[in-house]
Amino acid sequence: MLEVRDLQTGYGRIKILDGVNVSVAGGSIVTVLGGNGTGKSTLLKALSGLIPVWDGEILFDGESIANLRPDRIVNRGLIQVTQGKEAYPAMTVEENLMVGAFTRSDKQGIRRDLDKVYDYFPALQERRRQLSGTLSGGEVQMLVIGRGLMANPRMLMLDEPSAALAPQVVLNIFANVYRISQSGVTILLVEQNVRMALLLAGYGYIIRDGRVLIEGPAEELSGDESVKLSYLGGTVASREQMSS
Amino acid sequence: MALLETRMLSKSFGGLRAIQQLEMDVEEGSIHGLIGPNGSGKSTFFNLVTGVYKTDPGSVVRFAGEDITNFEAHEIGRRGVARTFQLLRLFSEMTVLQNLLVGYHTHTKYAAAAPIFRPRSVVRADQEASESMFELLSIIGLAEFADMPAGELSGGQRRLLSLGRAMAMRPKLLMLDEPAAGLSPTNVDVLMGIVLDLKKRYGLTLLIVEHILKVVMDTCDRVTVLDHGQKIGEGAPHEVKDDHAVVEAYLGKEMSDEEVRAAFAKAAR
Amino acid sequence: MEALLGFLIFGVTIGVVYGIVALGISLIYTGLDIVHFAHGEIYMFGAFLGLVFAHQYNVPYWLAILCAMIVTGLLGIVIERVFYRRLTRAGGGYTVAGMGMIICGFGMSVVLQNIAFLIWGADAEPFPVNFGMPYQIGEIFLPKSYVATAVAALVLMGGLHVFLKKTKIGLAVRAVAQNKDIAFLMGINVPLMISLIFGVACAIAAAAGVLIGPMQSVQVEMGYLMLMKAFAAAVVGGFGSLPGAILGGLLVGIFENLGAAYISGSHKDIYAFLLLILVLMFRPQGLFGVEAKVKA
Amino acid sequence: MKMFSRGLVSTALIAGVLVVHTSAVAGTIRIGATMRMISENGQKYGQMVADEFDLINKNGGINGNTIELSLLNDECKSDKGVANANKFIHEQKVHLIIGSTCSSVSLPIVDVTAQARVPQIIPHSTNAKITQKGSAWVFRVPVSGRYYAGVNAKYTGENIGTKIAYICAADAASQNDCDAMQDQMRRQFNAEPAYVAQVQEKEVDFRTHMLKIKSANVDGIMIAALAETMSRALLQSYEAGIGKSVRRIGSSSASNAPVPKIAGDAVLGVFYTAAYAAADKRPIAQLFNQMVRDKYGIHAPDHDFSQAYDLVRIVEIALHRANLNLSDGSLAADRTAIRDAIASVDGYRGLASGPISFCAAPTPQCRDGNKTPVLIHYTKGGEEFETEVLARVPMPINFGLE
Repeated sequence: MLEVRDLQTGYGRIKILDGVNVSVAGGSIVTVLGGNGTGKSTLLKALSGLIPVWDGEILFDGESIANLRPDRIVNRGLIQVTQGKEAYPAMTVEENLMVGAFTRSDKQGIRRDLDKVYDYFPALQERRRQLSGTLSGGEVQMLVIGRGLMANPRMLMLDEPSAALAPQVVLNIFANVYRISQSGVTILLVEQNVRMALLLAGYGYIIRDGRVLIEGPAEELSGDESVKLSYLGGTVASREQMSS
Repeated sequence: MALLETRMLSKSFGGLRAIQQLEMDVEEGSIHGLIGPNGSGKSTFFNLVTGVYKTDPGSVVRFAGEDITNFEAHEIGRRGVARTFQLLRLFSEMTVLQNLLVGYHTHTKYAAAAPIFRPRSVVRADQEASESMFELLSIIGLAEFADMPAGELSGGQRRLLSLGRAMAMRPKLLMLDEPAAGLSPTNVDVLMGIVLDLKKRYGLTLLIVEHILKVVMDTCDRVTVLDHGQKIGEGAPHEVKDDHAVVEAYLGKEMSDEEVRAAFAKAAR
Repeated sequence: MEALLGFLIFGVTIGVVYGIVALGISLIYTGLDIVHFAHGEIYMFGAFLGLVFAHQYNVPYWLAILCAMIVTGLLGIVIERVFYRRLTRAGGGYTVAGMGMIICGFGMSVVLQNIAFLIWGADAEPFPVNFGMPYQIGEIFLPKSYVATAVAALVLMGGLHVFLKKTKIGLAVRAVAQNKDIAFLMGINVPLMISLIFGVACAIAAAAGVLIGPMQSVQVEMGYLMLMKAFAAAVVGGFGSLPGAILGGLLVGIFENLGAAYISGSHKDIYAFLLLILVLMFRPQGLFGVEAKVKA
Repeated sequence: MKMFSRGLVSTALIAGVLVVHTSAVAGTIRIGATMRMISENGQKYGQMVADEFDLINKNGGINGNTIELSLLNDECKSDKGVANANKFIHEQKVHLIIGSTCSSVSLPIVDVTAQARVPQIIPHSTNAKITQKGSAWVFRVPVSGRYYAGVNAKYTGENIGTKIAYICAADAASQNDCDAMQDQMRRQFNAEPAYVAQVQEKEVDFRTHMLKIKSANVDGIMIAALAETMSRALLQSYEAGIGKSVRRIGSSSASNAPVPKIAGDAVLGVFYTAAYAAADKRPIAQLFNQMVRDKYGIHAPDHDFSQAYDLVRIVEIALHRANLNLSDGSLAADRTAIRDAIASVDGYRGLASGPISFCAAPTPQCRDGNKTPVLIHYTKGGEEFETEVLARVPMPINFGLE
């Protein structure tokens, strides 16, 4: 569904990604792992059209979307869910969700998806009239995922949904991501939380210094000693791992 | 004896109560960890102690027995409190040595006009400064890069430099804001080794905010856990680790891979 | 007592006008991340255009306001597309590009003033509108033009509120104002929205110009003082906050009239800034502003 | 039609005072004029001055010599005016400086011309201090402010009352008018101001003041401000509910056309003193009005125009009389000759309401040429405004100099 070939990009004159290849099959969950500053978020920005692609190709459904304007990419059903801190704090929960549905005009469909989001995240329904700035970290993360769903995506790209959240909340959010994928939405998950991401995803990439270092099925990667050694980070669900 | 004490420390932003009546003692010569989920008030605590934010009425911050509540940041710095930043905030155009000297000169007392006239005392002070800065550079392993612009250092080296710059202020209390974030485990070990070395050599007291629990558990003598601006647990690392409230709010229950997978499957049904 | 009421009425009528200009400044600030120093001239252009419609084409006053709003709004969009967009692309805020933005605003102000001078000359033009006899409540005279100004300003604010809060485009505008990248990721055509924001801000400034025309006549240099007051209003209310802009305008208007009445009328314009300093001393983020550095 | 009427005016004015002088070698008389030419009126009356000198050249010049006029805009800013004067004196080596329109500009130029020993003749500045500096090189065609205030105060105190509120704008001319009026009210009627408001030069909102003035129950309001500011104040005085029974007194700029245009009906009954009234019934005045209306599209010329016109005529007379060499070496001598010639103009009768006379001594008595203010009030507002002359008041030569 998504093919990234030899992607090169960066900010200003500084090159961040130096030839990244990633492939995501329709209906699957794929994770991209790496520590801080390895280029994970840059990859998502390039895919969403927020920064220009210097070289290489991005194909979505076989068509090139490299250097398209972000709103055009959204219109094709490729939606990025930003990090939790990037909700609109001065808007209510429901207004945030409605921004997600901006490109749509099917009132009934929007209504139905709104109910669906509230079904995934009941906490949001309780707080639908609250300003999103008053939500807890976990709730805001749920909100931005819900906002992505409101765009009726065919593929969701999530940027570190576990960042800085308590393990209990991470579990809840990952479970919901699994549920979303089961409903037919393809998922690209960018994470630092290696253990949880590999438990959720079917296939994983590990990037470092702007290149893919290792890739493979999630089961294989979680068994890989070098992965365990070098790329831990983020909050940890298991204290065994923490002290290992 | 407690080097840093807070009593009834509170801070709100509009309606948001970032720190609520926090009472905390950092013992002199200890390594004190401060942990908690994001938004629990750790950074606010740092900013209150270092004078970046003004506290709410009723709060008291004491350093080495002196009430320093709401002192200006530079006065607090002069008394011996230094910190590092999550975002390093180095002067990237300056050389490594110059970065350290900036920290050092905030500590020295001679008048601003003096460097222009350069009396002998100043020249001597400058020599001393360079010498002690080189000593510091060699401890943090950056001596060979002294004349390189800070912007050209690698990520790990920059973090070391930010540590060195804080040390250049000759602090009694060094506050580290997520020193290990984004470092590989090997580099974390190197960094913490240097921190412990510095502590021993200069008789530091350390206050560390860190997300990577291993760091906290391995190095700290005492840990305070914050949640929503309140202290929910405090004690030796192993005590905190088993504290029920801390587990609920922050650490989470232990789960095996199978249990996690089962939780996913249950959600999808 | 009657006098006090009179001062309050004056304060409110001028205050609502400060408020709607401040509203535009705030809107541009939130939407484009620039402090628009040429907004006083936009307001002046609006006033002249209103005069042209009302007196050259004999359009009824209310319609003249609307026409001036539309034309000025379009003018604003052209300015934004042709000049400001190139600069915002380079980044704003406290960068060199941000400085460039500010200078560009000043430059635009000079350019617009000179264009207006070439078209309409330096003389003040009267903007007579016959509203009929003033209302009289006891000893207080309340000219209908004041009531009209207040009503029009309220309608504008209400309209803007409904537009921003109840319409889909309004939601998109707010999204763009709060975070452009995310708005883009939600499929919103951000450049279009920015043009719209700028156009709307210019249109309401034009309305303010036409509303104040009958009170103060219309002149090429009228923008400067209004800009200063509107800035004061925007900052008092909390820069970037829309309800704050309105409230700030009212406060500035009332405060300066009461100051002129009970302290000294000689240097009325300093009261706006006195208020500004007072507010900033006790509430640096302005009355409705959000504290900039909320990070727990 | 245009040419005819203009020619007629010129002839009417020059007749009787023309003194033929045998000229030396044909040369160029250089004149520099710096004036406020920012408003529409200002530009037009600058144009008129240029046109009038052109016409003199076309009619044969001055004793065979041609006048070369250099006309600069000082925007009523003293720094620009002084720069213009220095340019005239040192670069262009002019024989005579005309200017400026604004007292604040004329005043510093007086020092410049006194030092450089260049004659300066002022078309429109009323500040009494201009001629009190004691410069032997300065002449004033308009009526000095010291006379205006006296006439205004006399009329006000005798016909309206002594309880007067003042709104004084911060520009120099208005400040001056305001102070002088208050001073005269004290001297003549022992009356203190009932209310004084200092406002900014371009104040737009006077309503608070008006409300306070209203509650002070005054007999009259003096509004001393530049034309546009004054018009707004007039309008807002009615908005605040101050009735017609309270008379509005204008400062010198009340004569400027924007006042009735902007203020509309609010200008009715406003009275002021000036050097010239368009309502003047004399044939000269009627012809002049006609000429300005036809040629410059000004509905009724104010005294800016009349004084500029009188100035050109006086300069013409003086230049005819002066014995000019006009060679490179004679610049200083020619300047002195022109000064002495202007000082010898006595009993000139033109558009001004009374005769204009100068004399040699460097005193206000000698150099404030026109001593006859005219008291005028508006009888109709708008673009097609109308005025009526209330009185012509010749003043004693020493008035206001104690």
